Amino acid sequence: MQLTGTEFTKAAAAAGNDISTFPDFPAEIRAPAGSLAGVSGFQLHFASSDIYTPGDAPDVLVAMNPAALRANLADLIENGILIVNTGTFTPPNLKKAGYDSDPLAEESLRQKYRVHGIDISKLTNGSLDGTDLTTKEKARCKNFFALGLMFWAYSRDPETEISQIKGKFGKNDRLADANVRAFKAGYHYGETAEMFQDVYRVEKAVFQPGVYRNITGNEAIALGLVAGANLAGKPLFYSGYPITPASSLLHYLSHYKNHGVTTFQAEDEIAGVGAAIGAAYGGALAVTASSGPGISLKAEGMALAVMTELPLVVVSVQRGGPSTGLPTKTEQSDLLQAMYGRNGECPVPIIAANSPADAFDCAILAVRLAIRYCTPVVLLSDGFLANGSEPWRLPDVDAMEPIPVTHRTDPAGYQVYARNQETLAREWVVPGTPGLEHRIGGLEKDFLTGAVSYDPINHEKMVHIRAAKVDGMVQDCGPLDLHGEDEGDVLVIGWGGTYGALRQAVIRLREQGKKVSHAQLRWLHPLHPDVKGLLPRFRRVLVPELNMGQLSMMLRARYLVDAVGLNKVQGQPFKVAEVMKAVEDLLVDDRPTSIDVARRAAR
Amino acid sequence: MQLTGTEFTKAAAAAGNDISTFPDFPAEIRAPAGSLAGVSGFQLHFASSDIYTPGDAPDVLVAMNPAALRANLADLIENGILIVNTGTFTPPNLKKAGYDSDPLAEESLRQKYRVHGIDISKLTNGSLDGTDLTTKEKARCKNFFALGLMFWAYSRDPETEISQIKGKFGKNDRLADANVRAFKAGYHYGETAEMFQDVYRVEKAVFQPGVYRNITGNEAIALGLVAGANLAGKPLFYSGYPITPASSLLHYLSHYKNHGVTTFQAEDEIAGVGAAIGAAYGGALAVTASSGPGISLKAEGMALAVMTELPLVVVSVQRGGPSTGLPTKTEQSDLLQAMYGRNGECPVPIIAANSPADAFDCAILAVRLAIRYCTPVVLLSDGFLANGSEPWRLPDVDAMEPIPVTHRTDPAGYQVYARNQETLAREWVVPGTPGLEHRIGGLEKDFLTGAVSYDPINHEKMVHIRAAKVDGMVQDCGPLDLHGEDEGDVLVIGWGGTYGALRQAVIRLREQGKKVSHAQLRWLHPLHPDVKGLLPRFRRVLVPELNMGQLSMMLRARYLVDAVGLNKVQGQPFKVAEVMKAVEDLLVDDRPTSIDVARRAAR
Amino acid sequence: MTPPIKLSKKDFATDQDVRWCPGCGDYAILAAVQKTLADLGVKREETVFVSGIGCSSRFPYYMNTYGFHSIHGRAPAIATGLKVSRPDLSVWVITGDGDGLSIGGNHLLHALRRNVNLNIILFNNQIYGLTKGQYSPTSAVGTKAPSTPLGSVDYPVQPLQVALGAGATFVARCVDVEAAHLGEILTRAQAHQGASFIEVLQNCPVFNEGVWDAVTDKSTADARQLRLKHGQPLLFEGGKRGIRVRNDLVPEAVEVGDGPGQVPLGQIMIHDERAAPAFAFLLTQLTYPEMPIPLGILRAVEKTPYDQLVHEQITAAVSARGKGDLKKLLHSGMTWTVE
Amino acid sequence: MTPPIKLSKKDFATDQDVRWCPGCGDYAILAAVQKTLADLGVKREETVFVSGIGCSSRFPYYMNTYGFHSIHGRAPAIATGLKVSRPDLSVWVITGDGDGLSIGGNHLLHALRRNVNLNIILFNNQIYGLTKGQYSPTSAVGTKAPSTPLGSVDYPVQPLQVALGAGATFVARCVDVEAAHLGEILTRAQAHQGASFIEVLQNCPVFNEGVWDAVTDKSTADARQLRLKHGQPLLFEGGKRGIRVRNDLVPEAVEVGDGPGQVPLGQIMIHDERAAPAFAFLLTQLTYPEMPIPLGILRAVEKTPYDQLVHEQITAAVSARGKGDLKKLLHSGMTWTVE
Ligand SMILES: Cc1ncc(C[n+]2csc(CCOP(=O)(O)OP(=O)(O)O)c2C)c(N)n1
Ligand SMILES: Cc1ncc(C[n+]2csc(CCOP(=O)(O)OP(=O)(O)O)c2C)c(N)n1
Ligand code: SF4
Ligand code: SF4
Ligand SMILES: [Mg+2]
Ligand SMILES: [Mg+2]
Repeated sequence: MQLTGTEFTKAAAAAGNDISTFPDFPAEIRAPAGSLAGVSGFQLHFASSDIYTPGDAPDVLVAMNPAALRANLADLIENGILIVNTGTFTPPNLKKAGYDSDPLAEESLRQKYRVHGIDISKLTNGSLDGTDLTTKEKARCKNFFALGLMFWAYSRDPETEISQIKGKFGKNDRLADANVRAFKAGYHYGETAEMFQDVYRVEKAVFQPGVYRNITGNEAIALGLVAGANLAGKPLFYSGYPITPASSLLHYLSHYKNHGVTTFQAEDEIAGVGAAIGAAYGGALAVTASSGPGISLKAEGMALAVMTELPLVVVSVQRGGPSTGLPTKTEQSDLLQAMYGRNGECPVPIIAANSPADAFDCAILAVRLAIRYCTPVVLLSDGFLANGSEPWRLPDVDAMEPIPVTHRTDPAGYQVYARNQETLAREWVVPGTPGLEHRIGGLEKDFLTGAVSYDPINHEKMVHIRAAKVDGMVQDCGPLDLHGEDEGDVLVIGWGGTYGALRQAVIRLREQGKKVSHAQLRWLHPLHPDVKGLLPRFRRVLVPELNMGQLSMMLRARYLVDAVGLNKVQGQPFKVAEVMKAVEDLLVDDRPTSIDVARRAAR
Repeated sequence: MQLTGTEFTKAAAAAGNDISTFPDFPAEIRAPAGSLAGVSGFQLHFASSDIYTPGDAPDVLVAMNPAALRANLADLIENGILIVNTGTFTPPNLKKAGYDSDPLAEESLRQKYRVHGIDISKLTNGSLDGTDLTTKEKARCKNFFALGLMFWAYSRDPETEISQIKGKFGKNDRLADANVRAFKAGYHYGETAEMFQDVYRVEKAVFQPGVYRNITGNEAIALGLVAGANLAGKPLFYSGYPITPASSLLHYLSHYKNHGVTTFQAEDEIAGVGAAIGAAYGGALAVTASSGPGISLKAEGMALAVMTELPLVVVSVQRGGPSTGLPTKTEQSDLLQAMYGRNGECPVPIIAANSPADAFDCAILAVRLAIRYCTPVVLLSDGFLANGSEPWRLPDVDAMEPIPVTHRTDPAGYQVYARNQETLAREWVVPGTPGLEHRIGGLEKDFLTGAVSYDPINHEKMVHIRAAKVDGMVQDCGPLDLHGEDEGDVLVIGWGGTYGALRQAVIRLREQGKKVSHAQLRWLHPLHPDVKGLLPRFRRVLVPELNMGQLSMMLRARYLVDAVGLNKVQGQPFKVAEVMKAVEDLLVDDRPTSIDVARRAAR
Repeated sequence: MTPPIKLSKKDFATDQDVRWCPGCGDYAILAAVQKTLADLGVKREETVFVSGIGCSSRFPYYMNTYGFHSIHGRAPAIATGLKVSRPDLSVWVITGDGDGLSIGGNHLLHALRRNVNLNIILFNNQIYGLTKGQYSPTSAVGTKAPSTPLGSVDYPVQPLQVALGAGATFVARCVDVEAAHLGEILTRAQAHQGASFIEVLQNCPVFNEGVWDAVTDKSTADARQLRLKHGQPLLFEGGKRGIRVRNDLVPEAVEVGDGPGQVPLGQIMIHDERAAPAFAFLLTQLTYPEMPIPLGILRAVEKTPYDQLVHEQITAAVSARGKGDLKKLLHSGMTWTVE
Repeated sequence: MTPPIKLSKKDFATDQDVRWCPGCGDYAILAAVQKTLADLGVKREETVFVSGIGCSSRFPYYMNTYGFHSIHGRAPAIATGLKVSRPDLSVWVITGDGDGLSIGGNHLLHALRRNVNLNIILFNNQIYGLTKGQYSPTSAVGTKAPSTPLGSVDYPVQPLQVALGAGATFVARCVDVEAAHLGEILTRAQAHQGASFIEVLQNCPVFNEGVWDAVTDKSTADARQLRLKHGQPLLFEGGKRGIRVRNDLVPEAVEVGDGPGQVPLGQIMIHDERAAPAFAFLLTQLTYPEMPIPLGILRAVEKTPYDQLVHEQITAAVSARGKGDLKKLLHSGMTWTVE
């Protein structure tokens, strides 16, 4: 289904719709087709108004087999359209999906949804009669049949897709031809059978003028890193060890060798951060990335970068935890690991991307901070952003602010840990510079000479300096992303990939006249300086997070604000309705101190 | 000096004094003698009243060379006794210590302290005339000369020490003889020269009746683990990788093989926790320990133990950080690493020992919790406790409460993740049990069967269960260690090795009539349930920590209490006076929200 | 006591759906292991499979024994702790070329050098299967993979050389689909006291289809595989060719016979599992296409396993000092009494 | 341009007090490295020493070059990143038997197999010096140390075997106090393009005094050391004895000569640095007391270093596709315009 979804997304984008996708694929490479574990979903939301999430409950569900039906049916809105590939509803498949009897036979299903049973398998096969395809190859075409069906349903132009398919399969035009046939068959089937009562037509959303492309979070980070390196005039050195959902960063970047990008597939995450530190010491723009347990393994190396004060970008693409957890699911549960997951007082700046396109800007910001403050920086993303996509207005490359880099070359008076007074950054002196030979390492440093020091007062001073350096970055925070008034009944405050759901929920609530505002934090450490003043100006503060309350804890500790968490830990993004409901509860009831999506979902 | 200090400690103990020691040794194995880095100090506090810390500013300082003088002089109380080995105050040594001129020649020194210059080197040498010792061997005896001097000064019985020395050096009676000679020479020198104006005599402190021995924190943990294993009827499997200051746990335990203890020196910390997990799965009482960066490396393994819900004790003996930091110095800066240093929502119970002797009880408690709740448990200690010692009243082994262990053997109805309703522990089924074969791992588990599950609601349920299991341990917390009334002006609340300084400061303040109480938390996660009610009953809450405010953050976040931190990050324990001063400031001034020992110390 | 019921291969299968891709070499290995354990009559409850992370590492879910699907690369460490604390169990480690040689190389090295009594099977498909096909430390130079669109430039390691470098006492190589041969080797590994290391050449039809075909293809196997048999000359192609080692230790593939240009059988190297490790190392140098590749047991020597030594030491300590008494232990050192 | 001033050994020393214990073998190694670099006329600013943690890893503080005293076991990884991003620098790795073979074994393995152009010196004192004397992965069985009061039971690894197992292209062994020989090997290592691995037998007088005496003692060195010289027969004891390799690949120490019971020189194995690795592996099997131990370069073969291949690939990509243009990159894929 991934392919189908991607194709549809492109088509929607081309039609000028605002799009937002959220592929939800299983952990197994190829779980047995038809089993519950093998269900591969692709949720796509498109509309003519600005949209921020891949859509809550879908309006249409295409279930290619019983397992897909079972896994996703609960999400479909009441009275929604349910398209089912009846050709797969065989007794063995039903059993694999855990059905005792055929759910399609149940009256209740038809009462609740507008069910369309279609033997897509057979129809697809039929469409390919006379070709020399094997049975397997034929079977693979059925997703294109489904895609065709949806194209018809949503009044999309089939021709764009047909040329896309041809482009995609390239030289292998046997397959291109087959898929086009299947696609057309699906499209025509919809048309001919007049299956759907309402045919959706999504009007162009209002967009800022410009050139757009569709982009996923990981693509955006990869491009942002290249751009950052470019702005700094530095070669990019990226080292990482494959791990879902961070791997594709390495994949994308490995294609950019002609941009002076070096990618290093390390033997593990420890070597990944180690090699990046070595490259940073050598003067490259060094980046490493991972997810969950991989970030845990980088802790010791990150601490070394803190102590040696070297520029380094660490991208943490969060996934469901703890332990190996749910590798392919999204979660925001590694914020505190980024804050505190190292020994000693070991502060690093932390910023978080809030949408796939925003990830591009955040990557550049991370590069800028790393270089300007000579420090490791954590950039948080998550599985939802990494694989989800949205239209991205291409920035004007020439207008981008350069990232100044200076490498001292003057030996006179050089002190290894002397600092820039504005940023508290030490100087980035690179090997190869005559007369500036020096030694650094992980033992505590003299605040000036950088020599090893066990002096008690010096140690405390250094602990304070390292903290002050991060705290001082508030000067770079820029304006806070606040939607709505700076006072009111409820402030919804979030961070990272929940942006879309939160913003949309607040927009809708405000349309209903509710005094609700929304701030989405890009800066987690240091926290944006405006947050402090903002919090007390609302009667209640709601902190929706895909964790058990991590930002919430930071806000409560720091500002002693009785923030209420809306916490969902299901490996899934928020639905707009969930957020709206929580705000509404808070508007009428002052009591709750934490709201639990699970309780409702489990009802 | 370490040897001298140890011997003196023993003697004080034998004389019935309450003792508390804090060896402060350099990171280098053998830093060049005479250099600042090579200063080896040993601070010893003894008194006839209950004491809790190794003493703030010492009354007497014995400086064996210029570097020792320079490093420690600032600590000596005004008008204190300063004994200096003048034989080492040579120009090269002065230069090594960074002195431009001889400090002993300065009048100011003599005005401030009662200075006793003694050529201990020469005197020691002299005492050994006629022996066949090499010059090096002779030089080594000078510490015993100093010890003899102090024995005289504090009216200690020299005979106990003489027999100790003989016992210590055993067969090598050439050296025993030499050291006894030097010791006696020192003792006699003090006596003959009548050097000291006041001769201290410390009376027996009031102790609970019982048999006592002197114990360091690491010894106590080692013994506590053996006791815990014993109470559980389990073999102890300890695996670790050497690291200061945790290494001696491995050393001690490796001597207890005949107690059924297996020690495994792993290839690194990751293998250390890995092997422990394997042993836990096999049914052993599994323990691993490390410090700072070594604990970072164990994060992924600990998370696996959380997910697989296996009993495991992880001892974190904190040291100065971040990174390699100050390996031989003490700090409390790894609390938040223990809380949050793993990916995902990954809660583990955390307890902290507050004195060397208390570490014994805590080790048993850690074992008890690990087994009762089938969970990894973190036991926090620190360098101060690890190497410091105090008299320990030996517990009555027969009266200790056994730790019940059940391994299910009945296959009927077995569900791998079914839970005990009281503790939420799953059953600890060990390989070798017929009919109960099952598979576990790091992917999210079905809440009942333990099979891999990507189900959203199940995931959230499991996240909640794991949290609830830890929170539920409040039932095991026992009474809170509160000194003073449960309301008043200032509550001093601390955790871990600061216990002595905090308790003594509060005792003294209360003697002055101040309305101050002190609670020392053994339970950090979950927090003791009484804390919630206690906090609002004080006008101010002071949280002294050897970090930048880690418990403080937890208390503020959880209870929205405006707790003030007293933060010292100098690799050194609190001095009683520092704590008293902070409380006094708070009593008169309501404003400060954090107090900084450094600012004062740097004055 | 009722006599133990002889278990069948099926008794070693679990009720879990096997989730590997259709055609994956892992299926054959699973079947061979299940069959061998049944044939050997081992007890399910005394058998534990410990794995890391990877497609191959899903193995324990499909074995109806005790099983631990742990974290990436750490299985040898976990298995060491288990075996040392429970020497009565039969402990197997399942790992991949990524799990065992990339992130987990160090633990593998140490389990082998300590000679812990484990049976370690490394599924070598020269690729990271689970994470969708990146090249691995065993991938050939030039491997085009998602992270190396222009081809990899890292030189690969040979798993068997790593094992020999670590001082492994049992080192073998098999092919996924040769069930009978695999069964033989597994049987020997299970009997071996100490760490047994088996590299299985495994096909990943999805990301590395046919990477071993050149040597595993049945039609050419005869010429490209060297079946190792202890005490027998190194012969292949039905005995027509063999391996001779030159004086400078360079192995040559030669025609065997007494004719012109042929080498008499007497000059063909005799395989010796118990030889010093340089011999086995020399065998690992035989690589396709220049040479037939050796399959079977390269090395098998006796050396008391680590877990046994640990327990002997504990037993000796107990008999020397008596079984530890907690009260005595606490009271040791200098004590004093307060009344 | 002023002609470069020739630096002396002293120019490579820093102003830091050297903090090793009196008598530590590390002093001699430091002196030899300083002298060699001076002799080679390398530039201080183009030289970087990267180390892990341990007594030996303090080394960079005493070298007046660029230096990085990193974290335990990770120096090879850090050095790899540095060298790959800065091939113009001469990068040295200093590690110990604990740092390099215990916690850092995997990174060492991968730096060697990738053949990164680093010079790696492993100080082997068979002990963890810095943490006060625990046994290490190279300690002999039975080592009594703080963590093994009854003696260790772990079998040691041989650093050179690990290196060969990883496919190292330059493998050598020296003794701390033999400055001239050490200098020669360091010079060769510096010239070698690729990863050079040198094990230095180092004495730790505090925790493992005399552990190498049996082979390093000057008075018996002749009989117990085998000096390797490329192209020369493996002779020792002033040429009176030599190493012959039997047909079954077992090396024997024999009397050389034409008399009775003696073996003619022609049968003595000729040392070949460029031989296949099994030859070097065979040399590592020569261990005291049965055999003299080999010192010098066991293996030195040419293989393009990893860092060079990485840059060749980048250069090729640039010439194939043109130097990357950021604007074009951002605009690639399907774009559309909103007016
Ligand atoms: C700490 C950590 N890093 C990375 C990963 C991602 N990961 C899982 S399996 C794997 C590689 C598996 O390769 P291999 O061992 O060869 O197994 P295969 O799938 O080929 O059988 C990687 C990189 C992980 N799960 N955990
Ligand atoms: C992560 C981590 N684990 C453990 C340590 C403690 N440690 C420092 S050096 C060392 C061993 C050093 O041994 P070796 O490499 O042989 O060096 P030597 O001191 O003998 O020269 C250990 C265990 C550490 N610093 N960091
Ligand atoms: S990806 Fe490859 S190794 Fe993994 S299950 Fe599929 S075929 Fe097997
Ligand atoms: S402990 Fe040993 S290795 Fe370390 S400095 Fe001292 S003598 Fe050298
Ligand atoms: Mg693989
Ligand atoms: Mg060592």
